Amino acid sequence: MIHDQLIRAATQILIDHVDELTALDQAIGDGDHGLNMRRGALAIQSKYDELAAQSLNDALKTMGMTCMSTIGGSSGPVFGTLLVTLGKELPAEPQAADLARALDASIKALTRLGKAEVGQKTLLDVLEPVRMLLTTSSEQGAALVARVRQCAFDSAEATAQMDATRGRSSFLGDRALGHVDPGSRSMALIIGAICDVLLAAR
Amino acid sequence: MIHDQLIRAATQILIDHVDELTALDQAIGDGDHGLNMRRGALAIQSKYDELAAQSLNDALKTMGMTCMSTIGGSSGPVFGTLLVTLGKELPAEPQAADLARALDASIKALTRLGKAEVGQKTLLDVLEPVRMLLTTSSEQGAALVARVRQCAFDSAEATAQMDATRGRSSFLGDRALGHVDPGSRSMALIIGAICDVLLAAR
Amino acid sequence: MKKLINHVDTVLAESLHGFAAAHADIVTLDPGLQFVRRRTLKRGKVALISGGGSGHEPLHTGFIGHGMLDAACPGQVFTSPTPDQMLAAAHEVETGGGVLFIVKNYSGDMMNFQMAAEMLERDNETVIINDDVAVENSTYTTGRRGVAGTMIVERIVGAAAERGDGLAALKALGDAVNKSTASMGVALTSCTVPAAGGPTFQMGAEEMEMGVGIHGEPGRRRVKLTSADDIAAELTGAVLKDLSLKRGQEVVLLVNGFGGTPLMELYVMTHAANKVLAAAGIKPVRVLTGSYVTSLEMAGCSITVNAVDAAMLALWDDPVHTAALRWRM
Amino acid sequence: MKKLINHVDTVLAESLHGFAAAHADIVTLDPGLQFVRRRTLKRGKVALISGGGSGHEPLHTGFIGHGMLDAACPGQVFTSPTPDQMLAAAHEVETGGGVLFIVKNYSGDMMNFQMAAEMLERDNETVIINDDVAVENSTYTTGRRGVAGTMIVERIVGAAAERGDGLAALKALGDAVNKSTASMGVALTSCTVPAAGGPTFQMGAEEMEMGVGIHGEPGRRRVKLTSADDIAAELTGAVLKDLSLKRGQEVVLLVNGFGGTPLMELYVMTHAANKVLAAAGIKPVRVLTGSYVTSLEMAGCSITVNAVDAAMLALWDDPVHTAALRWRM
Ligand SMILES: Nc1ncnc2c1ncn2[C@@H]1O[C@H](COP(=O)(O)OP(=O)(O)O)[C@@H](O)[C@H]1O
Ligand SMILES: Nc1ncnc2c1ncn2[C@@H]1O[C@H](COP(=O)(O)OP(=O)(O)O)[C@@H](O)[C@H]1O
Ligand SMILES: [Mg+2]
Ligand SMILES: [Mg+2]
Ligand SMILES: [Mg+2]
Ligand SMILES: [Mg+2]
Repeated sequence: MIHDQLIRAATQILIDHVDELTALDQAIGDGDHGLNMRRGALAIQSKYDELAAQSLNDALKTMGMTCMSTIGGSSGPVFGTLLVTLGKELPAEPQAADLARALDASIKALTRLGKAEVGQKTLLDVLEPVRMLLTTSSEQGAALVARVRQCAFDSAEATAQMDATRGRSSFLGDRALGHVDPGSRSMALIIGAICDVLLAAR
Repeated sequence: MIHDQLIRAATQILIDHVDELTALDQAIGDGDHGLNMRRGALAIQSKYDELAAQSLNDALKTMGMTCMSTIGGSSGPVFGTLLVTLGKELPAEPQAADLARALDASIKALTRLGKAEVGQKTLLDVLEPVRMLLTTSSEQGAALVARVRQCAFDSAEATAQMDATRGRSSFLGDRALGHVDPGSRSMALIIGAICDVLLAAR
Repeated sequence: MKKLINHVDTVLAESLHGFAAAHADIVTLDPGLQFVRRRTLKRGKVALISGGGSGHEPLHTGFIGHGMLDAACPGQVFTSPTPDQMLAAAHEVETGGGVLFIVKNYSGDMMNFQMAAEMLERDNETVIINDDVAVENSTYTTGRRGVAGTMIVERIVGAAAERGDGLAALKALGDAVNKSTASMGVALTSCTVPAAGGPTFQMGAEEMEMGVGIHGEPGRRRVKLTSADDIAAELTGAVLKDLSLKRGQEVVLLVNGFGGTPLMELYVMTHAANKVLAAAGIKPVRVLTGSYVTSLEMAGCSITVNAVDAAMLALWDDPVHTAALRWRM
Repeated sequence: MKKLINHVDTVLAESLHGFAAAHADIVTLDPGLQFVRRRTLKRGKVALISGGGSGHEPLHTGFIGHGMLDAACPGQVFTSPTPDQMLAAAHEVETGGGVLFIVKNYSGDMMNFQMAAEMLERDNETVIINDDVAVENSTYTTGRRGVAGTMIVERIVGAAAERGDGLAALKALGDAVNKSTASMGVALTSCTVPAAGGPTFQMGAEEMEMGVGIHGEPGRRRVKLTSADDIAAELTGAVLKDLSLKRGQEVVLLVNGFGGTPLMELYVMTHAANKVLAAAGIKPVRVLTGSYVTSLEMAGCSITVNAVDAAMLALWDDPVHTAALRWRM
């Protein structure tokens, strides 16, 4: 089953990038994001056998609950809620349109939970462009996957420009400008790793 | 009266060497010796008018009491006792032999006070060689003054070799070796400054 | 990184074990390390539960005990604890009076405590602490941050809970104390999160971060280090401006060290802050100087002013017996 | 040098003013800044006077109050106070019971206190503290140094003085507590004396000074930083060896921070020390973890063990009310 590989790839990429994520969070936050993501990734990896035996939906929910109970910080509830919502909303064999709908539901759940909106330099600023792309793109298959991958990385990069004008870091003014949001970078890394597996599987 | 100049020179040399004395005490002690000596020197300088009006003996006692009540640390009682003892023991117009006798009394007073003996890397290791020189030297006048000056500096330097084998820093072993005792350096600076004034006055 | 630790992964656990052993007369450590709780509970009393990322010690575990908290949930260093921890703590210390959660206003803490509060099937309320006047919106905080003022809320509300006040009254009191409390801090050096291995931020040999957060987050601006009097004037001034106090107002003054500041300097800052208060006609009726809400080994301090009324002051003075704050018992 | 100060020459005075203001309920500051004294004296009680160089706060001023000291004489940073200060303090707080001086064994402190003792025309005795087992003879100390154990002597003898013990009994008790107390410390960073402007010693990024003194004086050796467990084993081991305790002995354990060490690490060290004690069959019946006898902002800690008997332990537990130590009142 392909979701084994997806889980392995998506968690490993976070572990491999722990120092980069730490550095990003040190620049404008409190420096724990890399360790938080690694802790969650390791917790998921330790449940690998259990997850491999589950359906995609159940595996997503299990991973979400694992995030919530092991990560803490903002990332725990945020990635936890994202995964649990995806697990609830996706059909067993999701297509692009299904994913777009499930992401829409996830973004709404995250806004309810954390009061952040798109444009405020959080991982919502990766999820929303990806959702839009999935909704509007005329491409399909490998071409779409490659576009999604690029969109995720570009959107994460773009968060660097978000602080100076508005949003939750406005008092930092120029000081946050130029710094990528750590959670957005994590989100892009995860999406990128998933896309790579999907592309390789074709 | 020449003792004005002596006091001025002996105090100023300490103030000018505060950083060197600090560094010496940082190497094997607690780093306050430079500041201690400067504090005492400044306190004496602030009594300059009073001291200028006093006899040599009274001036020595006043300076000794000033050291005791303003310096603190080891230097306060040590330099205080030295000065008070000299003030008591010296005749009004002291010759070399008088000074040798007064130094002998001072060394005894210091040993009573601080339990340190010659050879234990304290300023006694400057006072004792100077006392010996004054007792045994056949020279007189400027030649003797120059010898005393040299003896004081050499003796202070020699304290650097005192630690490794015995004495109060024996547990430091090699670590104190090569470091000059800060109080000995102060003592040499004072003696040197006094000798310079005496030599210039001839 | 120079730290007295065995391994970055075991710091928190070992520290909790050391804490529990040192204060076994006051606290008990949950064997799963989910929370630290008061050793002896009082039936029917509202349970006060706080928590947050570790690295701010003695906050929060050091404030467990008579007249303050019933339990605290320690997260990883600078990372909010998980909802499981708050639920486990609540189930253990709730004895019929319901639960009051005291939460510092960081999105991580807010979300995790909120999830716990929603899952908890007992009466509960939450007091949110947001006393930091340095930045209106900081990274990952909607609104102001919660900093040293937290301990003042924990103390006053803790005293009220101890005398038997109900959940609604405590929630109202907590909100009122929070509203009348303001803080601002300055950092001279960075802290080093053990697992990160290096300093959170770099600072020049003559710089200070004015308005720093308790996780080393940036504040108002990076400026040249100035005198204690100037720093106290800026910190205390910002705090007084925020509270817009009238002359003659009585306050509790907290001069809080961030972990790496000698007490000698904290008392210099206390003296400096007192001068600012005197000039503004504000009366510090209680003064607390020490490292109570820290950022690991960060050098620097914060100044907190709490405008007390007679009722709050009486509660402040009530007996308290915790690891870090103790009087009259 | 980064410090929260106005000027190196005024640090001590401003710090004393800040201290006195923060603890005005307990202490009074001599207008000439010669000493800090207990606000309310007890007629006929033996007056306990300590003091020493500043920079070790809360020692000694933070231990003035009920059940501990009557007065403390603060010298300049790391410099013994002058005899005038001790005399002024003695004249102020002696109320007929005589004076007990508590002096750490440094030649500066010894000489200045001795001069004061000789000049004082009242009954007086001196207890000399020399608990540091690191070096038998250190720079400018004849014999062992006095370090964190000082506060244990001040506490136990203070309690005995409070209940009315006479001068001779207190002197004997002080000597006995000193003899049953041993300490050793380690430094990870240097301290910086304000007026010196730079660190007292240089240390590599991975080094520690094992057996360091509380003025940053060298100790046994400079070695590579190792784990908390290894450090605790060496410090506690040296202390236990010195005291040659039997299995089953009850002790007070003090894990003391030097000023720049986060509480989190001190509790890791407490846990580590407890393991060493357990292995040796020694029972820590009281544990104190905190920064009580410091070296400005030096990072590191010391471990002190005091072998108590039942009488000493009862005195330890007696009510105490000082700025830095307070319980049961
Ligand atoms: N309210 C929120 N809604 C959505 N995402 C958020 C929110 N707050 C923070 N995040 C995301 O979480 C990331 C920070 O996570 P992390 O550093 O692990 O936690 P914390 O901020 O609590 O230290 C941010 O980069 C951001 O993308
Ligand atoms: N017992 C003693 N007898 C004579 N001189 C002493 C004694 N102890 C210390 N000294 C001298 O005092 C110097 C140190 O003075 P200082 O640094 O000012 O005081 P402290 O050692 O108390 O910090 C030493 O270098 C030594 O020469
Ligand atoms: Mg973070
Ligand atoms: Mg010295
Ligand atoms: Mg965090
Ligand atoms: Mg000294």
